[in-house]
Amino acid sequence: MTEITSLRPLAAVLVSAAVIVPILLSGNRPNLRESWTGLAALAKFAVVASMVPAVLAGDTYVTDLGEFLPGVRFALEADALGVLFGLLASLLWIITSSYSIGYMRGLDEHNQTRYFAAFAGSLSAAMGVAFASNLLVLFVFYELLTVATYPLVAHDETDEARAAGRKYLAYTFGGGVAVLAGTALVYWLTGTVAFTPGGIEALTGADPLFARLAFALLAAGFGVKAALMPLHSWLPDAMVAPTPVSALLHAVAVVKSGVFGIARVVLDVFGPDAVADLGMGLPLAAVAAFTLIVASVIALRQDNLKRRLAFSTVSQLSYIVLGLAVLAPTSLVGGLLHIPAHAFMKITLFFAAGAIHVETHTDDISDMAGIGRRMPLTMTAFAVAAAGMAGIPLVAGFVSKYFLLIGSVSAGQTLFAVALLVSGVMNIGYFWPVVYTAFFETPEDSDEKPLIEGPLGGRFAWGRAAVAEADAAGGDAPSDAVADGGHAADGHTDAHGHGDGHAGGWERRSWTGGESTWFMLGPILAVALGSIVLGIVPDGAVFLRVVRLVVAGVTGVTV
Amino acid sequence: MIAALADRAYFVAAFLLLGVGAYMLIGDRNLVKKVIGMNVFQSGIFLFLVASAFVTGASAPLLTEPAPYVSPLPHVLILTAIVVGVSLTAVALGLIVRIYEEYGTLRADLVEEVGDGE
Amino acid sequence: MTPVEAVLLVFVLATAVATAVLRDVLAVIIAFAAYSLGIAVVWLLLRAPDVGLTEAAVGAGVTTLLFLLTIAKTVRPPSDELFVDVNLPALGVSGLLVAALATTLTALPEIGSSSTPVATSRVTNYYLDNAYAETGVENAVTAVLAGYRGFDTLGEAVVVFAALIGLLVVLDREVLA
Amino acid sequence: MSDLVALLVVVPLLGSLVALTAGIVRDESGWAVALVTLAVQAAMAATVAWSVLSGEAISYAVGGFEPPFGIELYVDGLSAAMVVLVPAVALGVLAYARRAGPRSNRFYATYLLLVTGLTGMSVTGDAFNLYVFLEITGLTAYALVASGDRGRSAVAALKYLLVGTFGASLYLLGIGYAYVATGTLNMTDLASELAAVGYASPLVGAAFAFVVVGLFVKVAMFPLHTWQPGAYEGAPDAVSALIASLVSTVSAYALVRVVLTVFTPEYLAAVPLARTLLAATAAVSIVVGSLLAVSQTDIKRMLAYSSVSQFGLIVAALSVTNGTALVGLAVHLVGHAVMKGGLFLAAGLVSTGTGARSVTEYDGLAGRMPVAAGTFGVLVLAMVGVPPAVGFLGKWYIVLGTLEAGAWALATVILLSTLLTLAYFARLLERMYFRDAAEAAPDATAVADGGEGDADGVSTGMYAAAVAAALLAVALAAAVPAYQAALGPTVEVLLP
Repeated sequence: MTEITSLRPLAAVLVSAAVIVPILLSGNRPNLRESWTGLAALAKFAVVASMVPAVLAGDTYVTDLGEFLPGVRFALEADALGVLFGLLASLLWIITSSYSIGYMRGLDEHNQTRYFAAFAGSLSAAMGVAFASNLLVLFVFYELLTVATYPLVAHDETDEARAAGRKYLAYTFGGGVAVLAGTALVYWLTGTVAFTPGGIEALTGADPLFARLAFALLAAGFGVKAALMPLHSWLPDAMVAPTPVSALLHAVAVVKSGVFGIARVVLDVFGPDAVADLGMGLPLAAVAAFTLIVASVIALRQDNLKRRLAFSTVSQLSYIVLGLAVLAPTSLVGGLLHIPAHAFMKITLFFAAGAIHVETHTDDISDMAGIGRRMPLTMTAFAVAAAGMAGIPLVAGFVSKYFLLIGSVSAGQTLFAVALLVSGVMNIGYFWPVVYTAFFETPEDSDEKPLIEGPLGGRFAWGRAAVAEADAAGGDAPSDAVADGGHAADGHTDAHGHGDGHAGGWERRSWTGGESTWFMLGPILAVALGSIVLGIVPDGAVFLRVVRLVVAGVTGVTV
Repeated sequence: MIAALADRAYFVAAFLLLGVGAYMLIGDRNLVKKVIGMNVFQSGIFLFLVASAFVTGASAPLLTEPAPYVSPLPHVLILTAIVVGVSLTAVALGLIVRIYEEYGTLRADLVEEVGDGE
Repeated sequence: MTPVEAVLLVFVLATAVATAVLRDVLAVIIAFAAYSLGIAVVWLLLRAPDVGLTEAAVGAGVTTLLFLLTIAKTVRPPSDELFVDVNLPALGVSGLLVAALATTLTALPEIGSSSTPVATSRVTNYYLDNAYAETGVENAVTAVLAGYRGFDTLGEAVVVFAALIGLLVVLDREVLA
Repeated sequence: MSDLVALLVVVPLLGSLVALTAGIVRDESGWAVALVTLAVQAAMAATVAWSVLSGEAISYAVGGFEPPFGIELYVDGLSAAMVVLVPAVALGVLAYARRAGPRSNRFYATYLLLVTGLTGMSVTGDAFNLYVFLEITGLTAYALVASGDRGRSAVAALKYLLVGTFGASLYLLGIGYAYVATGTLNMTDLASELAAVGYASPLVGAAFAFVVVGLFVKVAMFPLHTWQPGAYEGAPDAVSALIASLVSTVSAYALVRVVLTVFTPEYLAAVPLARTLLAATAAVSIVVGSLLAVSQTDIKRMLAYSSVSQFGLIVAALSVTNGTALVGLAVHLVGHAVMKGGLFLAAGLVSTGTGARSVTEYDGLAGRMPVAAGTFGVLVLAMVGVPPAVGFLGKWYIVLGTLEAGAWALATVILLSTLLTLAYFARLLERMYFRDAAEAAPDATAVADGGEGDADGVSTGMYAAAVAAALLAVALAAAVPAYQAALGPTVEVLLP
């Protein structure tokens, strides 16, 4: 294992920060502005991907920017764990960028410039979290991530959004304070905060009381963003954000930065052995198990689709934390692998929910009867991802949960294995009704429901796109698409007849609508496909190899 | 105890002056009297310091007089402090004149009320 | 403690209390002028002639004049009552201050003792021994003022200067231009 | 070389005289005089600071009279920061004041005298000399507050004068006690003499109490802060920025200097009550200052209470007396000066550009004045302690210092102060960016920057000063490691 001095980790962080200014300056020219986003996304992914081969070979890339504090370098380091997160976030950003464009234009959202700028900033911060070489640098980017995502949460500028923004800031900065306190304790105990695979040695000799306190503070602080109960309540509220934000940030970048922080703490600050010695693994696992069960129960009761997905996120994140907290090598693999697995699946679900919102302005599950006929591809993708969430084989979720289960059982933590299984059942419990409502309820029931009165141009546009997509997929969609196209044509006049608020939206989208929907449907299918690839050939995708490398590096055990 | 008081009568007087000055500074509603209180307070400190320099039977620190002398340093400090005090008083009174021009009163409580209501 | 000193201190304290309790501002200013004169005499008794002269000129003279000018420019609130109402919170605060000060009383050296730290300090003795030799000024106070602590005196001049232009700023006047 | 130290004080004094007399020849010539004077002073300050930070502390006997008989000027790593900070901030505010005013020559003469006083406080090594400069600073600050043309400026100034003089007088009384106990006034001489007298002596205790409480008034610690909100609110914007940035800062420096150099850490170790006085006041100020800030509707008053809270952090760092906390103290002292000064400048920009002075009037500011709102936003986040801004680093060292000292309660309060700060600043962010102004167009896609000249009376210089403060608030963080290293010898002297 060698350290390669390189500017690549820095470039990965800065590339999206660098486009913020061009984005702000080209606010009046949307196409140019979105090109910047796309360019940055591709460049970022390219940079991260370029580091993968060497990282898989056991090397790390390091950018050292000089001394930050005595004994603490301000350095970025792309090691295996960092690349896992970085690769995931940058890959999904490309897809989300495309989706964002469709979504934001589809809804004719206000202040899109700020949105794209903040989005780019968030990605920079997330990449910084991934490549931070020590706790303090991690903290820096962790806080910047909070700042960068706040405008996205409060984007709507409604009372609800502002309240959610306030809550978001209060929770995450509160978590930041705990992280800072924990970091300060670690620094005070050991004189260093650098990540060391297997843990900082000096911590094992430190006063166990303070070491426990430091661990608790760090776990709680990162636990806020990881939405561990009872620190989770910002997450469902944050769902007022535009859907791409919910999808990438509140299913991937932000919440996973919390999980990632916990992973760093467990693996590279304390080390699994020290965590076990301090007796901190069990309480953390217990919190995670509690969260994953209770969040599942709450999810069952949510009618708003995005809120249901949010509680699902709360629950699924705890799978990862549980995997980390059980400390057995297999469970570590399961937990870490669940980071990309959950990301792909949950982003699919959110994309689908967002597409429904844009197309039909429908947010509640009870209003979605028969929506599968209107949006078959979207809802098929949704069903696939939902199945994966529940741990059904051939989708990504199965593999990670398999490792988690094996790990829990082999570590003798049968109770946690049971919790995992129960939660898996409940996953089916809260996703199946959505799928059922979408596909198996008759559309006649919902004739009077808002989705019929919704903006119709979107459906028209969807029809066109669906044909294109369906051709590629070779499925049985064409007949549906044609039928929908017909409806759309009828609805067109209808909308004009009503002359309500949606009519304006229709007019505007009639000429960008096709593009808009293509921008959304493509990403949905891509991420759904990703979920399946991860489920069928986990070894083929790079993530499992990276995860194995991480765990082998930390524990010395090859899983 | 009485002897201790008598031996330190100047200090006792200084403390009482500080008390009187502080009372006026804090408690009086008339702005001019507050400034007078400030002066009394400061002269209490002056008394404290000059008294500390005093030596029974000693001469003023004019080196033409016979030794011993009282310590010259506190006198120097007080000379400076007196001038500082007068300067502060002058500025304070200037402010008071302006406040009167604006508000037509010298009552601290009324001025504050008007000030907040603006 | 001579009877003269005792009477003088009582006079000073009485005039100070008078400034505090009298309601009529002009009466207060007169009481304050009397107070300043009393203090000036105290300085003389304490062998501080320079301070006494300054006090008489500045305290009793300039300051009183400033106060009189102020009430001439503003108002002398008419009043039927002789005394002000007692402000209990302020009385409490100043009472606490005096009480706190009183706790240090016995630790303070006796007045007039020749063995106090002030009298015996090397700084004091250095001035008394070397001031004339080093500065050629016979008044040790002047020597220290202008020589050893000349920087303070510079500061003092700055304070006066600051007060003058401060007054210009405060009263929004241009005197020089 | 060392004559430069005395010149640091003399140059702005001469500049002040020139500014006043230049007024006879030509109106409104004071600004140029102040610019030249401060530029010269800043250059000299940089030279002095460089020599101190790269070498050793400078001790200078004024007039050749050796301390403790004469007055000593003393510049170590801590005062070096103040020496540079004072002219630097004064220059920045000057850029702002050119358009914003006041413009009279007497104003700039007073301005330079304030700089004289602050510089004097920063370099003096004599306890009574500190009093003299404290009063120069105070007197000029009172006058500057009153230079606002509103009636309440005069009221605020008089209140400031009365309370400020009370504080300075208490300081003098404390020094009087110390003098009565020891017979000397030089700071380092006092330290050894006080130790010889014995820390248990009531005289030493009284000296400590009065000196510290007197300076608490000047620093504006709760509950002695009462002069501050009115003074900051009543003063013209440029003056608020200057005073908020420098006066409390240099007073806090004086407090640190007196506590560490005159009384020494041994005194705090020997008299736990003294340490408790510092720590308790700090904790109360942090919490209550924040709570009062939350309840304010006027921006400048809110910023004033924020200062009460932030200086609580400084005093908290002082109370634990270790090297780490001292570094944090110095960093936060400078960082806070830059951030708070910048915030007042930004608030001034906003009130000049839109007339908004209250929290609710900041609604939708991002659309109306994007650059001002952005500046304000960056400074607010820096103040909250978002890394890597300098506000974070100060807090980090202070927290670490309190941990080293085992002051758990204090560490907790300091950490939570982040959230308290957030409590009053987050609502501003929200109002600026996520609410529409009552009268402004709702779809303000004016994020494309059009800052300059989008409001009458807002000059480029005003923008430049505020933006520079915001940039500095972030960039200063990079200088912290070097400053920390350079502070090493100073820490060794102060905390043996």
